[in-house]
Amino acid sequence: MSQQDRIKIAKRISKELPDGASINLGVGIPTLIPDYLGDKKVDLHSENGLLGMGPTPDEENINMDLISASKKPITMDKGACLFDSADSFVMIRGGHIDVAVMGALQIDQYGEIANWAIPGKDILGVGGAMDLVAGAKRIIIASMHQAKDGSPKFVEKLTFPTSGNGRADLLVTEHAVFKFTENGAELVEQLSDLSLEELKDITGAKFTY
Amino acid sequence: MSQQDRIKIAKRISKELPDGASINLGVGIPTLIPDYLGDKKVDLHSENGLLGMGPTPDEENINMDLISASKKPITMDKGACLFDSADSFVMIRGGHIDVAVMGALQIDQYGEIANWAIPGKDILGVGGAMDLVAGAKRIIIASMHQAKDGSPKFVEKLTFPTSGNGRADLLVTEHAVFKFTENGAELVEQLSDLSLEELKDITGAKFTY
Amino acid sequence: MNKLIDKSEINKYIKDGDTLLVGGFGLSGTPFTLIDELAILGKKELTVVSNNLGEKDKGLGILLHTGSLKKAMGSYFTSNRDAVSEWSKGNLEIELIPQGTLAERIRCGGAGIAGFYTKTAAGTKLAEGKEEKVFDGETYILERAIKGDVSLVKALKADTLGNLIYDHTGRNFNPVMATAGKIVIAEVDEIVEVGELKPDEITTPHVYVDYLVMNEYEKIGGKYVVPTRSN
Amino acid sequence: MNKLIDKSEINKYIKDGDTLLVGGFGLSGTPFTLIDELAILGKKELTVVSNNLGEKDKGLGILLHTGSLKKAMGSYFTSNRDAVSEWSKGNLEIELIPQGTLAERIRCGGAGIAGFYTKTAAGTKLAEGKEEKVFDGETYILERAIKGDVSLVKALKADTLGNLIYDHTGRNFNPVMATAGKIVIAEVDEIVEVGELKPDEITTPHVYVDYLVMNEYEKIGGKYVVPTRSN
Repeated sequence: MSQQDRIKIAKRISKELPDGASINLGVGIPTLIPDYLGDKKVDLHSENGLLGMGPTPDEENINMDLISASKKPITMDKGACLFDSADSFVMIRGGHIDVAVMGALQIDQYGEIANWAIPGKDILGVGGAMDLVAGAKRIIIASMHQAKDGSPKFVEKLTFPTSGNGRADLLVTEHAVFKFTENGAELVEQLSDLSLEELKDITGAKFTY
Repeated sequence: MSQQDRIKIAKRISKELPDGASINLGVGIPTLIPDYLGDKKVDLHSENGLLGMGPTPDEENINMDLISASKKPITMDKGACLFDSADSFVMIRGGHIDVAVMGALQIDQYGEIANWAIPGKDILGVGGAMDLVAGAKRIIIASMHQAKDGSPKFVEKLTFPTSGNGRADLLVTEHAVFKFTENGAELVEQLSDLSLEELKDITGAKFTY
Repeated sequence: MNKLIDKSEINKYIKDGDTLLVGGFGLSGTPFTLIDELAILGKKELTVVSNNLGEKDKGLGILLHTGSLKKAMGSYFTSNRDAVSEWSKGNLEIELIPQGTLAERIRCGGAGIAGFYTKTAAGTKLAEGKEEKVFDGETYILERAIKGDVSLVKALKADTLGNLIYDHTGRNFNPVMATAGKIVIAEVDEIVEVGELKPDEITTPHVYVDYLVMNEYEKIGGKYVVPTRSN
Repeated sequence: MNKLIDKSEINKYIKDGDTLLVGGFGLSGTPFTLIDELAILGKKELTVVSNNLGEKDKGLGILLHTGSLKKAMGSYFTSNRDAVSEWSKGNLEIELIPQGTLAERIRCGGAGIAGFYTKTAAGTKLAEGKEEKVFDGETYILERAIKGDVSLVKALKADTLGNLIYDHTGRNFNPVMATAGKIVIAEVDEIVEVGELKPDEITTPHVYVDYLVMNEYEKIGGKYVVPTRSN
């Protein structure tokens, strides 16, 4: 999982984010996205109670009561607003976040997402993942194409526990972009020099192209 | 229904209100109470989004966006706070208002209240009455002892539509104070020169004494 | 991204038969200019969700004269005798809802919550036909979320992004309504630059607000006064 | 009416076996002084409702070393490996709750609402055993209110009445928890005179707050630093 691949994914997703959109970025690859937005102004939402998250502060301006959902010190953009956790999830669950970008452990060919628990391992953390899956207007999955052991993460049917009934709209890996419709997955764009056959070989899901 | 009787009721109820309590006052007799609190400082709650309602402003300080639930211009006490209607009813329904003082069309001998609708008449207004009946920690009914036609308002069983499953804790009329326990109504104090028999004659409810 | 539109543009966003969530308690926190425009546009068959229908000839009360309303959902209609009279004549459906239940149903509509169990009104005529469930020995009734096609709210100030603050108790139902409409139009007295409203004081975050319309009423002696019509 | 008490007095209000609602997200907005006092008092069999159990040896994390906890209800425990290890050893029950559901369940606890229907977690392992209901073709699950015996919250400032304001995202779960405890104790950095907090900026109205305790941690370089113990 090279940093170059991670950046490729972040850059590609940043093209999907409309100017002025409210965005929730999950941990991992999604956190790289703000560096590639160029002139676009988006409003970053943080589950712990902020819309309008700005960049990391200088050391002397750190306030550990102004942090991101990843518990890192942050700043506020102009026009930012603060609220409590209940109101923060009114925004998420009520469909007021335009795009949620999140990682996944698995995603199936209909866009069903598994991103919180691995079978056989302790299940002790879920955070806001299920709320975002249930509520965000549009869900983009940022993920490496394969797991560390080389097995496909983009599968025909989830074997990991589902994150809910919400479905992803788009999947971006280092090799390709897939979009999800009622009919299943569709290859939108290839992002590496893999042939179509090679791409199919490392993908568990069926997709049209 | 003399003003003197109304004031007598308001005065008697004001003795029931502890210093520092949060109080919601309904329309009618309860609105007279603030004049008889003496040195006591209570926090008056207004359903439309204020805790810490102060007295009526001078003409030049009226703001019709700072009004009571009766839609009259008001002021704010020191320490007052503003909130929206949903949060206002979190406070009411969640049991955070110490005392609600309200009028009643009827009240039965177990403290069940009818204060929003008259049988056979149009039912087009309820306001916050049912929320208060359901949620206030303590409910005091301020009422004339009899209806205008001389019929008892304090009855064995309601004939008017109930305001809910909540029960009054105290009833204060121009003639008497009754408290409600699991066993029914108990005469606590007489406030007029009626004999006990005369009081019973104009009361529909059974009560102990 | 400036959300300011001319009041006449609301014609594009409101259709006959829509459900409108309209802020205000009595006349306080009422979007008068937007309501006037609704009357001018002659929209029909509207369902209006609002605590009350303004007062006689004021605020939402004027829509009773233009035959715009099919149904009203709110907590208190008896303070406008036109509402009572239209209802008696069969011209207006009314759904009476306890005030706290009304506020919470709208909040749920904006919060992705389909329904909730409340003690309020359990055992009363207003609970008839509603599902009951006992929790810890007490009876609760199921109340369902209310959503609107369009919300018309009234704020004191907006910034150009659409963040809103309210004027004292003019806040009332406006913040919850701003979360629960597919389209949200806020009438405001003033629009300030982004950054002038502090992150802590913003009551309605701008994600909820689609359009801003200037209030044309002037506040004199603490009351909004009908503008001299220029059109 | 001054609500200020010495931290040691919380001993009177918290019993073994109590359910405590404790504010904070990560370590932000955490009532450190009250948690330290809980550890000193040696309370047992507590159920703690909090987004997470602090971090290793910090915040609620210290209660894992004092054997104070029977159960934790929250959304994220994996960031404190002591929590994971105590759970593996069977010393700690954990109820995992999606973050938004956690916040809303607590809000309902304070709001007189017994339960609500949410889409979140429907169809997942976390919905097992929960009642389902279909609204408009979508499946929702019934989530029940959470109430506490005692809420321990952290605010930036209080006035002497007990009105509270919070420090940026240190707000998080604190305002809802302040509504949902039978007894509510707020740890604050500063207490100001009544009138210094403006009616519009007060986040938690004083009716929710029973007692105030001074925070003994000093904020240095933006982080709260453990006080040099005088006792």
